[in-house]
Amino acid sequence: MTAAATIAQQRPAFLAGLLRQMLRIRRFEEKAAQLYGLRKIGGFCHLYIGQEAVAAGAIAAIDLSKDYVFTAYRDHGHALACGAEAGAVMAELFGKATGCCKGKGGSMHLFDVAHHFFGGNGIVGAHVPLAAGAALAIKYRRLNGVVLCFFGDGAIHQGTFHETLNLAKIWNLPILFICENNQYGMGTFYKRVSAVEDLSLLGASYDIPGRQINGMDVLEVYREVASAAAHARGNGLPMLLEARTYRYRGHSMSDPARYRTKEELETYRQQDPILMLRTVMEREGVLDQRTMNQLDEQCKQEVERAVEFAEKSPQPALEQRFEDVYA
Amino acid sequence: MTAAATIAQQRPAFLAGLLRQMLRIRRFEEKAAQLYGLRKIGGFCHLYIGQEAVAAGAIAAIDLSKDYVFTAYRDHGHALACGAEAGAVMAELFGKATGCCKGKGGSMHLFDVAHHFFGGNGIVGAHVPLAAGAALAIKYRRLNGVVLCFFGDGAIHQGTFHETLNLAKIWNLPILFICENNQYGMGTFYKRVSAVEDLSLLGASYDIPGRQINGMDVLEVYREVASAAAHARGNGLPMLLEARTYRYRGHSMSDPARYRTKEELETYRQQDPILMLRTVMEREGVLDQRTMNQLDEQCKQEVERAVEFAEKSPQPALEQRFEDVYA
Amino acid sequence: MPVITYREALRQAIDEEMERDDRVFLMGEEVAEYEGAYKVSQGLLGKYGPQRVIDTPITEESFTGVGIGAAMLGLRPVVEWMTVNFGLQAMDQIINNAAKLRYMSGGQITLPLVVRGPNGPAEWLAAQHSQALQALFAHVPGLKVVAPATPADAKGLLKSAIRDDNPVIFLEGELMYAWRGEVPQGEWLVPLGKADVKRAGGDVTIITFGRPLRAAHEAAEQLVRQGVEAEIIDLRTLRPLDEATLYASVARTNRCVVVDEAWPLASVGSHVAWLVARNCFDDLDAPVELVSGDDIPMPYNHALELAAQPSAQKVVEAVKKVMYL
Amino acid sequence: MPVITYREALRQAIDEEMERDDRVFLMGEEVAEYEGAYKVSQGLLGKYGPQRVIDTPITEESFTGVGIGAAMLGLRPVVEWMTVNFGLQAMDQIINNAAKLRYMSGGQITLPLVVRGPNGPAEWLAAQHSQALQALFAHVPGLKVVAPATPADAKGLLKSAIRDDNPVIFLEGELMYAWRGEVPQGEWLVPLGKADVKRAGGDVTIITFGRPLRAAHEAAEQLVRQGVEAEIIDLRTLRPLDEATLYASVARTNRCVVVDEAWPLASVGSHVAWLVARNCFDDLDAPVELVSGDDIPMPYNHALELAAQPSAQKVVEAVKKVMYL
Ligand SMILES: Cc1ncc(C[n+]2csc(CCOP(=O)(O)OP(=O)(O)O)c2C)c(N)n1
Ligand SMILES: Cc1ncc(C[n+]2csc(CCOP(=O)(O)OP(=O)(O)O)c2C)c(N)n1
Ligand SMILES: [Mg+2]
Ligand SMILES: [Mg+2]
Repeated sequence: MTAAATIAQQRPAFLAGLLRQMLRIRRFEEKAAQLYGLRKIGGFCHLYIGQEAVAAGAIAAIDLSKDYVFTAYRDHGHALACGAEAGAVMAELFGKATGCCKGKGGSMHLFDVAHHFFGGNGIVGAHVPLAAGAALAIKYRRLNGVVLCFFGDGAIHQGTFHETLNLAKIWNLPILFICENNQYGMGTFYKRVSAVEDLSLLGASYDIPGRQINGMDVLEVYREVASAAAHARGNGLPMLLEARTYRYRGHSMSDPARYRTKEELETYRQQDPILMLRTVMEREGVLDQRTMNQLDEQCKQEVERAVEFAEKSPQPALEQRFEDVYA
Repeated sequence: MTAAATIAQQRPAFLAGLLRQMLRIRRFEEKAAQLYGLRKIGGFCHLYIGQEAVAAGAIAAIDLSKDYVFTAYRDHGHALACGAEAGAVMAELFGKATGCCKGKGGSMHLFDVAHHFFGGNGIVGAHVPLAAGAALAIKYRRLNGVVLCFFGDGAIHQGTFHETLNLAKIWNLPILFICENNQYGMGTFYKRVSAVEDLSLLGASYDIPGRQINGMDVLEVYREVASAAAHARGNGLPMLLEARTYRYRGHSMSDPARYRTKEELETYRQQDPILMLRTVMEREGVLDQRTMNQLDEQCKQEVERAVEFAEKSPQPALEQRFEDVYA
Repeated sequence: MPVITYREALRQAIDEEMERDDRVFLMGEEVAEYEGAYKVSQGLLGKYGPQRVIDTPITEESFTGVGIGAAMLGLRPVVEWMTVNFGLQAMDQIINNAAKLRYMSGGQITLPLVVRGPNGPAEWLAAQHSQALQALFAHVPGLKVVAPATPADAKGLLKSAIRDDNPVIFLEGELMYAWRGEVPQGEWLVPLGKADVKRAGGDVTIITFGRPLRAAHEAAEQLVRQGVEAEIIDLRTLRPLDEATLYASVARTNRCVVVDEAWPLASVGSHVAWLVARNCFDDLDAPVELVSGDDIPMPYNHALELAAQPSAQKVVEAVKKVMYL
Repeated sequence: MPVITYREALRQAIDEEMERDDRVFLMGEEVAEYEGAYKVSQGLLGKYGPQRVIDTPITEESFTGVGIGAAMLGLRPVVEWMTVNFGLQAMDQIINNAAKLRYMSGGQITLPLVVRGPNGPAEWLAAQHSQALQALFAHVPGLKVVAPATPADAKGLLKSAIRDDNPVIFLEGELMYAWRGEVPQGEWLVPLGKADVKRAGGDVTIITFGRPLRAAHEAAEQLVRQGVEAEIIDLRTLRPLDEATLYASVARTNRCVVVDEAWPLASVGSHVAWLVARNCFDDLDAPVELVSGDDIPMPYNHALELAAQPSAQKVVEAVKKVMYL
């Protein structure tokens, strides 16, 4: 069989995998919103609905046996895409002892070190240098890995972005900076706080190539990240990708999102990442309604099981709060 | 008389003024070095020798009745060019009560608020947002002034640079960012720590035009700053100028500067800013050896008087250390 | 007197001072169009326009520095940190610039600046968003540090802070914004640097500030049932400290408990505890006790985070200890 | 035993640990080609090459974060801050990341990181360059904080810090780098978290750490002439504090003076003073005195800056006070 034929044969499974990942995240987030309403989850809870193609496409394009992922507080999707158990993530949102961080980290601070998911960070811009440090470690140990560093359109103005991109370039670090431009940093439309509209330009000061990509199109995200990762891996050529995307919900559960119109939201819903991939798959004849329903049902069931696990899990004992401060 | 004729008539005095300013700074710094050797001055003492054209040319191009100057710790030249009394600056270096900061600020933290010289700052990059704040105040009060913010090639990688340039652009602040690229940040050749060689490119991320200018040529500095200031004033169009220059001495008095060759230093001495202006003036027939000697003598005498003033001035009383903490 | 929230009291203070003095302006993330992450600035953009109510990008280090620079030229900025946790990105600006510029310039520079925002734990926010960071600011000469615990103090102290010619770090509390209380209308100034006796009592002095004032009051009520009358002193200003009020009280009660929700080591709480121990040495019948936050990052789990904070019960226990009950 | 400088002792520690464990590397401004602003890293680039001795641009916030990130993946970075004053730009990385990542991840992450550099006043450097900032770090759970006062401790503690699996803030002193003392060759470990009795005496306990240890020794010598034998305890580690050693001493001497060159309010010094006051309440014959730095930004003038710092004379006076002499 030719290589092309092999790829063609593998393509249906590959597409189904992406679809499943996005559906899984979507259903997880919808359930989290519900449970937040029921006060099972508290604090800030930043949903990823609408942006699923970015985490799903990008993380599918790397090899987590040697690669690493860092992101900010809107992190449920990235954790799941890295392979975190839905149950462990849901239990974490509940603050349970069985949560992936024993109920100590919560929604904004998910970690799954076994799957090379290194957070989850509540401080805007603060994880960007951490990701570069991971890339430095990879290079130091000659491990041939690459680091994906996700952050928002709001984070790009932080000093850490500037400092870290310069470091990444002068040290030739294997890292991809992926700006998830979902148009808003909290209530702020990104153009209001940026001197330039095309955020991918912000690599130029560091001689780091920048590309705008369609963050609603999981296949484009996959392709672009795969190619950039191949470039960065080994060669230590960092890159800046601006994934244009949108969050359907408010910034966090408490934000009514009055700063945007229904029409704007509707426009993006028309390009829904799940819908887009579904259309491609139907066109290619590798998805029918029944399979779609099955897939969706599986995801819903996975999330249901996760909720059940979280519900039934014990609270951490009060004395456990004194653990994990020091090694 | 035509405008052109007026300018032609004023030119000799104008050129002599620039020459005098540079000579004054040069002689002041040479004396400071001597006095440091005699332990009259202590701590860090960063000399401006070689860079005089930048402060002298730039500050001559603005109007300090409404404009403002901020710089870092290599600040003697800027303070003098803004009109600070040589005696008050020297006394400050001595730590005397008559110093421009009552002996509390010292070499790195000169201030002369009456002359709109707002420091002097010992923390690399930390004054950049302060300067933008001053520009905001000018705009807020509709005062039609402009702010010059000087900083080094080492400072340009700091996060504050990135954050502040973005702010300056989105708020249309009347500010010029002047990077004095003297090739080294302490012992570090600037190309070793910068992803790009042309630092004026670093304005592009903020849609701020950047220009490289010859920082050894006081007339070029004057012209460029005058034109950029006219642009920034009122219109609130910030600009980034990279003034290519060189420091003849080590980073501070304790640095033997082994990281560079004698040949490199010699190359720059050939383009000495004082020498360059002298050559222009001689070519235009507005300076002869005798006038030059006179000018130099005047500057030396001014510096001598400054030293005498500093020597004779009293130490601050010990209890004065408790003053000026709060207003 | 009208009963309003702590949030409204702050808003009144800013509004009145902006009305009174056009050098006063407000700057921070989401303060204008979004009307404040915690709605302190609601209505201000509409009233004063975008020149005086300024949205910033997420750049704490620089917009704090911009506030300092604007104050150097005589404006009177009120800089909002969405929470004080994020202000850690601006520590260099606060400690190396705001606290030092007047001194280093030999008094040439005056910095009429207020930096304010919610400090201390909220709920379910975990370690990075639930820190009571007052010690980091109170440690530093050149700053003033204020932490009001009631709506009336919030208004009166914020107005004084805005009129003060020094950099003032003004610490609010996310969980306090909805607290209600009587607040005088119009001109109402509470001086900086003055502690306040919030409850009179002769048996023990409880010294606190900020949100734990509630726990102290609850504790005092519980203690009444056991025949103990607690005096509660609210420091209100952490720098400069009003020491005289503390000593006068302890000289009468001979017992003292300090409550500070921060981590204990090198805290305002332990400092005040030492001050009392030293200056009331002959008056004290028991060691000064400190009720602090647990010496751990804040856990996310709600039960754990509550357990990690001062509570009425912990205050009662500490009082019993100093009373040998 | 060889007599070497504090600087050489630090260098030995780094060198030996780099030799022993290839996960250890050094990173900071001017550490490689310039061989260190204070020459601590002299010779290391030549020996280990640019992959393990890494020069950085002037970007404290990010290269500190890079160190944290590298430690997350199991390297053991030694990050140098040219001085701790500049580390204020990295406070967010230290407090929100280094101190919290292990806890927030429920113990998944281990951070074997050392951040080191000179802390405290040097000479003629004025307010921004002359700060003793230990309190800002010691306040924060999740960090360890070390401040050696002798060459032997410098080496032994730095080796232990590098081997420790937690983020350690390691505070040196510009004016101490040239201090000389006996230092064991090769394997020499001083455990973190253990105070050290640097001088035995039965009349008064002087507790200090870092550079003021010298003033304490001088004071002790002066006091001998007046018949007073001072015990000097060097804390060495500020977090976690070795309280037991302090209490055991004060139980014998019944008097205590704490010396800390930082500003007094919310300092390690006043915290330790309160701890002793509380836990030795029945033993103490006098209030615990604190000799601190003046509560002001550091002035440039040399006479003024000396006056603003703890001195042997100030320590003697404080001892006389607690002895009612
Ligand atoms: C340093 C800092 N400042 C402010 C905040 C509060 N905050 C949390 S999220 C956010 C907006 C970030 O927007 P963006 O980077 O676009 O990410 P998105 O929420 O769109 O995913 C802000 C201001 C914070 N967490 N950290
Ligand atoms: C934040 C910070 N980090 C480090 C230093 C130490 N330091 C002082 S000057 C300097 C080099 C700055 O170089 P550059 O900006 O090029 O200015 P130049 O000295 O050449 O005028 C360094 C690293 C400092 N003062 N502040
Ligand atoms: Mg966004
Ligand atoms: Mg330079």
